[in-house]
Amino acid sequence: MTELVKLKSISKSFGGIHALKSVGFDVRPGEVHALLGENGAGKSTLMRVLGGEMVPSHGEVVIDGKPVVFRDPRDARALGIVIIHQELALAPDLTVAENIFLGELPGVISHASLRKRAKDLIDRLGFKIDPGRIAGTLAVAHQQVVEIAKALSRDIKIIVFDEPTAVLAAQDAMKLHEIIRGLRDRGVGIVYISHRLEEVFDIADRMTVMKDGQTVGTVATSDVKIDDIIRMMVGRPISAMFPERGKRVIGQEMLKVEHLNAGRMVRDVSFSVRSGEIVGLGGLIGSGRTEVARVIFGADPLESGTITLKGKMLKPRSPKDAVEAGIGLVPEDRKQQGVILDKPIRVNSTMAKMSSVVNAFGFLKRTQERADVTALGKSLRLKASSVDAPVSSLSGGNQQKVVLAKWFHADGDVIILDEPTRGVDVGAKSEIYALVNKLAEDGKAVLVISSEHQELFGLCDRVLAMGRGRIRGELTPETYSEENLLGLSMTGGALTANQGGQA
Amino acid sequence: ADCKVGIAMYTLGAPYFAAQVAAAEDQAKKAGCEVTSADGQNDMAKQIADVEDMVAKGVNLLILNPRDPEGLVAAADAATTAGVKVVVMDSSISTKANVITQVRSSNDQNGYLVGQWLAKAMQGKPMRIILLSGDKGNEVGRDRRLGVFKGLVEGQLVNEGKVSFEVVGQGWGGWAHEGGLAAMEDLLTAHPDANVVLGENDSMVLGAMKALEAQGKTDVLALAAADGQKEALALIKDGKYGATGLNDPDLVARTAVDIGLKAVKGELPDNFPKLNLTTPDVITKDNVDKYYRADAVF
Amino acid sequence: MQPEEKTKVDYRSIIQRFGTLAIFLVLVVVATIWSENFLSRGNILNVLRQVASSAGIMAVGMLFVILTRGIDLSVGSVMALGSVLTGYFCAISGYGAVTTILMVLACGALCGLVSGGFIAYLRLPSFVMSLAMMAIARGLSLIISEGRPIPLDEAGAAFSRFGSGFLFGIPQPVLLMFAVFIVGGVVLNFTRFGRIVTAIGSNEEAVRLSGIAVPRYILAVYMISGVLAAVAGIISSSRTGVGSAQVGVGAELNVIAAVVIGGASLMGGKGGVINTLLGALVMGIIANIMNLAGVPGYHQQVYMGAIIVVAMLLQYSTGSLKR
Amino acid sequence: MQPEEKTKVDYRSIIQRFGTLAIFLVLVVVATIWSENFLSRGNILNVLRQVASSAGIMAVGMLFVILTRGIDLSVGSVMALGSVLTGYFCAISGYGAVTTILMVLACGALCGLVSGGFIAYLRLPSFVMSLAMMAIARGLSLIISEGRPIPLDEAGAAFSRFGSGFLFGIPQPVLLMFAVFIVGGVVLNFTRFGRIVTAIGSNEEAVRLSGIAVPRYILAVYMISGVLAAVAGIISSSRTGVGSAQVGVGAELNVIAAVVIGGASLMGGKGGVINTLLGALVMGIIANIMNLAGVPGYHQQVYMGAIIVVAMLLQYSTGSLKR
Ligand SMILES: Nc1ncnc2c1ncn2[C@@H]1O[C@H](COP(=O)(O)OP(=O)(O)OP(=O)(O)O)[C@@H](O)[C@H]1O
Ligand SMILES: Nc1ncnc2c1ncn2[C@@H]1O[C@H](COP(=O)(O)OP(=O)(O)OP(=O)(O)O)[C@@H](O)[C@H]1O
Ligand SMILES: [Mg+2]
Ligand SMILES: [Mg+2]
Repeated sequence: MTELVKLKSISKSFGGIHALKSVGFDVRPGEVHALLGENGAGKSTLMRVLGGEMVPSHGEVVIDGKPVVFRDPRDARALGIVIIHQELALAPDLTVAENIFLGELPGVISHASLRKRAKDLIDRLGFKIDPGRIAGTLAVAHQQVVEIAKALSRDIKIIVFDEPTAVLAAQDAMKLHEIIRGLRDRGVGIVYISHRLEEVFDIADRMTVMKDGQTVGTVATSDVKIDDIIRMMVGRPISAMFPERGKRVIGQEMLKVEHLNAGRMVRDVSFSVRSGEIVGLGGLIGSGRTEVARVIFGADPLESGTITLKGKMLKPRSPKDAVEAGIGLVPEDRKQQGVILDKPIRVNSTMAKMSSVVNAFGFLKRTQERADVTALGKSLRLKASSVDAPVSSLSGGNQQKVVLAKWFHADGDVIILDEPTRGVDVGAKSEIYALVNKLAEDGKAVLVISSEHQELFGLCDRVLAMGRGRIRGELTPETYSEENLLGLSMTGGALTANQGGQA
Repeated sequence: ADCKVGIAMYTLGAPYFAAQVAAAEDQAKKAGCEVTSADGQNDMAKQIADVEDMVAKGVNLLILNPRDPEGLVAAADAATTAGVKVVVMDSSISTKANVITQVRSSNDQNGYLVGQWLAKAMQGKPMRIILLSGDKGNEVGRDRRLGVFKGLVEGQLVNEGKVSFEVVGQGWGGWAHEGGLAAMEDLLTAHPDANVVLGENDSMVLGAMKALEAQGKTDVLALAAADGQKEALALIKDGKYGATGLNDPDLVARTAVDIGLKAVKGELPDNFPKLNLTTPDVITKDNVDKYYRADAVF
Repeated sequence: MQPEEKTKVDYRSIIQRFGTLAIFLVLVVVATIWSENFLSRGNILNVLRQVASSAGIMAVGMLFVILTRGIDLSVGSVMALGSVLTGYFCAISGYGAVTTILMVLACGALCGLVSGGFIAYLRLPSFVMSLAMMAIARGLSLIISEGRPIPLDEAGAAFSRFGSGFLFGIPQPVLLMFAVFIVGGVVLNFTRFGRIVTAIGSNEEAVRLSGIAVPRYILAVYMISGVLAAVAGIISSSRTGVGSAQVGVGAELNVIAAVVIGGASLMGGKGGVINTLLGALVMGIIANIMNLAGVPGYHQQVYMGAIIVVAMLLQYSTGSLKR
Repeated sequence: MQPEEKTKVDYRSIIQRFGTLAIFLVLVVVATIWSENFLSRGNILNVLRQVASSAGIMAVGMLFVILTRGIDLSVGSVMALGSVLTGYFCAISGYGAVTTILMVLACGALCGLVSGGFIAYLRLPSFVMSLAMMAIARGLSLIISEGRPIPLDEAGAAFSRFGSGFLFGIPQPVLLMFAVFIVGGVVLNFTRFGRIVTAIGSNEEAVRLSGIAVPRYILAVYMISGVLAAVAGIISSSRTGVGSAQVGVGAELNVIAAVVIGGASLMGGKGGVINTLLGALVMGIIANIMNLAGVPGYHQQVYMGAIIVVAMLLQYSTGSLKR
């Protein structure tokens, strides 16, 4: 069988870093080839080479048996190679339709026909998104759908999905997989990158595992199990994905919110979190979970309702008030809201509590800061060259750990984590779970928002189901299941039935 | 008030113009008129707009100090067509413009007198002149410096029978102290042997004198082609400043307003001259007392 | 769900449009109350002509540049160069009106080509590059004109008619300005070029990854800005009858202010033609009403600054503005 | 592990520093060849003094503003206001030198408070807000001075000594400039304030979500810029012996150019004090060498523009510049 693409001993270095070391990779027509590996293993970089976005230092790209040299993305595109990027690459000020057809806009545009074509395309994908809407106002998940539609708008021979499901909820991911299977059946070569190993096993025909810029091996899906793959990725088996729940002591009520209202997405929300407890907030995308977190944190204005922190009323007008009262928020959008990419780890880690690293005159105590952050980094098992390295030089999982480090350093009583493992590799994931658990063990109240329901079930003492801005029910470990959670969040009515059934 | 006077200055960015507009306003108010003034901010388009706005406002008399002799012709003509009496003061306008008259001191003739004075003052000495110009492409500045050089050439020919001077460098001071100072510092470094600093107005020379003071130079003759600013006159009195041309903004402004108001009332004779020059003079230590007023605004 | 979302989007964009419009309307009302002459036909044409021959036409070019996240500080100087060259080609070289216009436009495009080339291909920051072009173009216009205005005289009769002539009772420069705005609006909203320009300011990397040659578009917007600055120069010389190196001093700030008052973001990707026109008119009205109301010269700038602040607050309060 | 990465980071930042330094050194060499007077002690002090009393000191304030992703166009006007008020308070109101200085600085801070307040709390775009402040401050200085320079006379003897006086053989304004740069550098690199200011320009939202009251810091940088502009005004009036509303016209563009030539990014978060000083010196040397070499007036601007382009290319070619 002839390969559609053959990448031969590709090497790529950035300054001193060798991101790719003589990597070989191939894709056949009509197959889904998964590319796996820890954060920073070089997956995206390899695909950038394939897409003509980067020129490799060494190596050869062979398409249909012919060696090619790409000078820019256009050359790759001309050969039918399309990449859906991990980082969303939309123009936020343009409409959905314009974004989808950006690379092939006609000289003179008829918006009506453009929108119609876009609508057809999106409909075919099974989503409902107004093609005239400004892309920047869409929820991330829908932006991802637009990216996919954009890729599918062209003739494709090879398509790369770089972590397409990181921001999608379970059903949307299923829809995407249907689309991928359709493409595969048409003979398209597909590269699929994901950190969600279950779904990879579901869809991939072959898998290639990368580590530290090299390939560890390529295997057929039928020949391996998840544990084998994890071992190939991490270099050691992971004993348990989730920490034991038992060691935590649940204490008094730390955070209590009653009848919160804010905008359309927070309607009459009440719940509480106790010391040592991990509470999950689940539901469909767009159900308003992020908004609840932001209101409690003072990032968005509160319309009505009360927030009580350790028995004291809190009316946060800005995140400053919340942080001073002892609340921390790990936001869902790491790059835009969580880290300052071009600043060192050290600076990012102490941002939320600078008082501990400055003297009475506002001068920084750098030596102490460096020591503190280095120690903190060690305890979080942060993989970084030094605490002075900019966050941008870290892998996704380690960037997330920097955000966690910030709130560990701030040492508040209540920590809210919004999608804490988005785009994080399995190894780092289990480490982050352990860290979240450690927070609770230290007596903090933890609220976790996640679209990965297994994560909520594995981590939380109880899970609140949200739908359309309301809390629609609560699950306990005995009632944990995908169906129960979805049922609750879509129709609050399912609550009694399910609970009744389980009790 | 039964008369509305508009004063369109091309700039208020120098004390000279501040004094001029103040005098014009004062003169018009004394005559019982309502006065509007506008600052063209050195921008021809802005000044044309100012003129148009004043016509729209319905002024009877427009006192215009034009940014450009040609560029304001259309605007002035349009105003005249709309029934406004237009008097051009201070800066010149093309003779084809349809205006009542132009009132100004003669930059050329003032400069000429200053040049002749300079020829005499430096007689027998080699002259290395640092020239401080206002801003690039300014007609007034050109008239002034060329006037001085004309007078200088003529003076040297009469006194010595030959012409010998050197302009070692030209700096641009933007008509103001600060600019004169910075330009002088650079030029003095390049030409430490310069012995004359000639400015196109007094402010720049006053600034330049700070540079001389700072370097402890006392052997450089400072003089300006025009203005007669109070501070300069005080220095002339003390013998620290050579000479300057008489360009009394007060006199020019009041004359222009008077003529204009007469025109509004229809009292102007038909053959009134199209150009009214105030008498030129060079202000030196000999005659400074005649011009120096401690309470002058300028 | 879709119709619901649809209305939401349109509502936002109406609010956005409303911002600059609100400023504009409030200003018109204030001006009318302040001076009875303001709403006279003559004065309205005055304001329009003033805007057309100062910030108006150049604002369209600046909008394109700002949409790509750039800035063009050279417009005032290129306008002066355009004015001088109009005088030079027609009065000194003796070319006809059409040849002169084409050559001046070409020179404007050339200025844009140079600054745009460095910005697009060598990735120099637009602020400094256009600042350099600002100095160069002003210097060239001074050198060419030898610092003196070049009268168009008879050679330029055709020009003068254009500058101060009327068509359908509207001054010709005003008609030209409207034409430029209409063309600009069509290009921006209904052509590939316009959408890509907006997309570049919004997310340059996304555009590049869509297989589009970004530098060409960046180059093009600076050329457009250069050409429109040259147009402003031609209008200026036809209004005044001289080619002068003194026009357009400080114009860049006014032009940028018009675009920003029109709600465009200096961070790129946001801004529209209609609002830009309104922004330019707002700047024009502010200057006009001060003269009508007889605000004394020195006070005008203070009023002007204060009015700009109030105008921006108005726009801000309608929620349309993002910093 | 640590040392290896350490060198990598430092290497990059050395390259970055090297960009502006390279421009500076090349320019010095060119200037020395072009005019034998350039490297004379007197001329070097000249250049330093000119830089100190024009773009130099203000560039530090502008750097702070630009680090937060803002811009301050009002510096030239606030400088003029500072100059006028120095004359007014000391010559007309008759306050002593110290009182005068304190009051002028307070007025500079007030200007910054107003523009910074609107920018930080009401989120007006800094470009337009500071443009408005530019008009207001210029207007106020014209009104206060009635358009005339206010001579400091005897009242200002203390000032004059400062402006043109020497300490350890170095002009006092130059010493002051160095002091401002040193303090600025310390604040930027070694204090909480400096760190947060830099972080805001990199990612304002992340800083806000770390529980930091961002608007206060934004307000503060405009106040710093206002105070330093007032300092420049005081220096100007002490040098020239008059308080004048004419100083600092167009200074904003030079100041911004100095900061950008110093490698700072108008997109915020990037820039340092030493490079800013070098940037200001580059601008000063360019102006100085033209006068020394006797470049004819009209050609100066063309040369200046060309030199700026070459300088930026130099910086670009060392790879330090990101658009
Ligand atoms: N433009 C760049 N400049 C410098 N280093 C880079 C650049 N792009 C990638 N790298 C580095 O190359 C390595 C591989 O990165 P890459 O993004 O390919 O990893 P990945 O396998 O896609 O990880 P993830 O699962 O987190 O997406 C990392 O160490 C990364 O920091
Ligand atoms: N910038 C925005 N402008 C307009 N609407 C938005 C914006 N961001 C989000 N929304 C809308 O707000 C709603 C809720 O947002 P969001 O998706 O963050 O909720 P969520 O429950 O936290 O879901 P998730 O975190 O899984 O994305 C959605 O309907 C979304 O379309
Ligand atoms: Mg990746
Ligand atoms: Mg969310």
